[in-house]
Amino acid sequence: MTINILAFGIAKEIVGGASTSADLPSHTTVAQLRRRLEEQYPQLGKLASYMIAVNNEYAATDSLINEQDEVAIIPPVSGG
Amino acid sequence: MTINILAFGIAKEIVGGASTSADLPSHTTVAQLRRRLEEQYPQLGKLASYMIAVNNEYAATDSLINEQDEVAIIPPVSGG
Amino acid sequence: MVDILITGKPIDTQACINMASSPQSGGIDVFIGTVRATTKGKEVVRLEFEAYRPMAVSEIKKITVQMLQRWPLHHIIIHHRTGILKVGDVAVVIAVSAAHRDAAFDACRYAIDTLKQTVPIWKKEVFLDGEEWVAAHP
Amino acid sequence: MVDILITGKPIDTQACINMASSPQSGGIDVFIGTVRATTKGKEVVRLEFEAYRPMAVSEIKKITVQMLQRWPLHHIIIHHRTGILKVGDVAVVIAVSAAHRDAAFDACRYAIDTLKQTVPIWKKEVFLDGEEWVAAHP
Repeated sequence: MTINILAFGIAKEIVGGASTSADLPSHTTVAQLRRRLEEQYPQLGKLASYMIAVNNEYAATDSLINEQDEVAIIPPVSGG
Repeated sequence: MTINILAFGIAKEIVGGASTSADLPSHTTVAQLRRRLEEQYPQLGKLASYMIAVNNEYAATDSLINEQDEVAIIPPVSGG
Repeated sequence: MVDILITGKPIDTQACINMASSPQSGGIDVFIGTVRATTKGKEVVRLEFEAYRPMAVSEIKKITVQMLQRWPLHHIIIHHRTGILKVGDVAVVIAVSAAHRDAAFDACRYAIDTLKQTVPIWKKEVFLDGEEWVAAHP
Repeated sequence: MVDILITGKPIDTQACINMASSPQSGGIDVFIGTVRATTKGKEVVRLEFEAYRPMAVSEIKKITVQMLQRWPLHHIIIHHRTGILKVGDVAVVIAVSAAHRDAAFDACRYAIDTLKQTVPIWKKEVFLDGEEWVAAHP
């Protein structure tokens, strides 16, 4: 399946745009997605931390990602 | 000496006006003034508490009162 | 800047906030005390605030001196209303700015807590069936 | 009432306060986060705020639900600005009203502390000689 992944803040600069995409086997976990992203974008691994959001919720590393999910890279937040 | 004493809040109602006066011997302390006021206005003694201010400062009970001092009865404050 | 005002006119909250703002400040905490419609289950018709004005200003000034000693603050604005207030009217505004928000929050809270304990201002609650000077009796 | 807004336009602080006011409220605590002129000794030219808007609204809503569970509050207003801000501009306003001030103070502080930890909004500081996404790197 092909997953579209939104990127914000510094992640937008790292992936070179407001979104990127990844071809993933079905039943991919968040942990697997993170590994894939860090292979493709080594700078992601150098952030203080980052989270993956699935459908507007912070996702646990063992969550499964489905093809229709809205997936986003959430670098360290700094609002307020 | 005759001392003019300002009254505020409920003290104004107790003394029947914005000020009252007391004839006191010189070298009167705040404690002596309080006793004199409570004799004259027994309702003062029934307040939750009250303070005497001398020249815009809360006065200790052993402070001396002088003829030119600005003296005031300060019932429990409730601003804010 | 420290700005203290005891006034018979309505308090301009936005003006207090503007006075507290500065390019060095990252956070402003503002406390706004308003007249509640009910107190101890009784409906409030109006409040009457009375101040011993020179001493009230002097006591508020003492609070601001303590605040500046205790926290790294930029500006402190304390405006208190006197006279007859209706439900919803603003009785007091305290605006405190600092580079970081913790100092602003702590100092603002200290200001209102201390003001209520030490500043010679009195509040009479007027109900439909009577009136009462707040805190006067045990 | 709970009112949450993420907006590219200037925040109207007084409107937030008015929304937080109610006849039942005795205290409103307002936190105003503004853009500081310097950070870590460097002069700030401007800030750029970016939000993942639907998730940011959803995370702020969670904060307000927690606040209402934890404190007896009347109204919670949280407005956050996005886009390019200059020094002194208002980035966030949080206004919380309650019958008594302790709840308003505690809840307002909880709101800004939690917002800074969980809400997907990002701030880029632009200096004379470079720029930096805040908190991005260790």
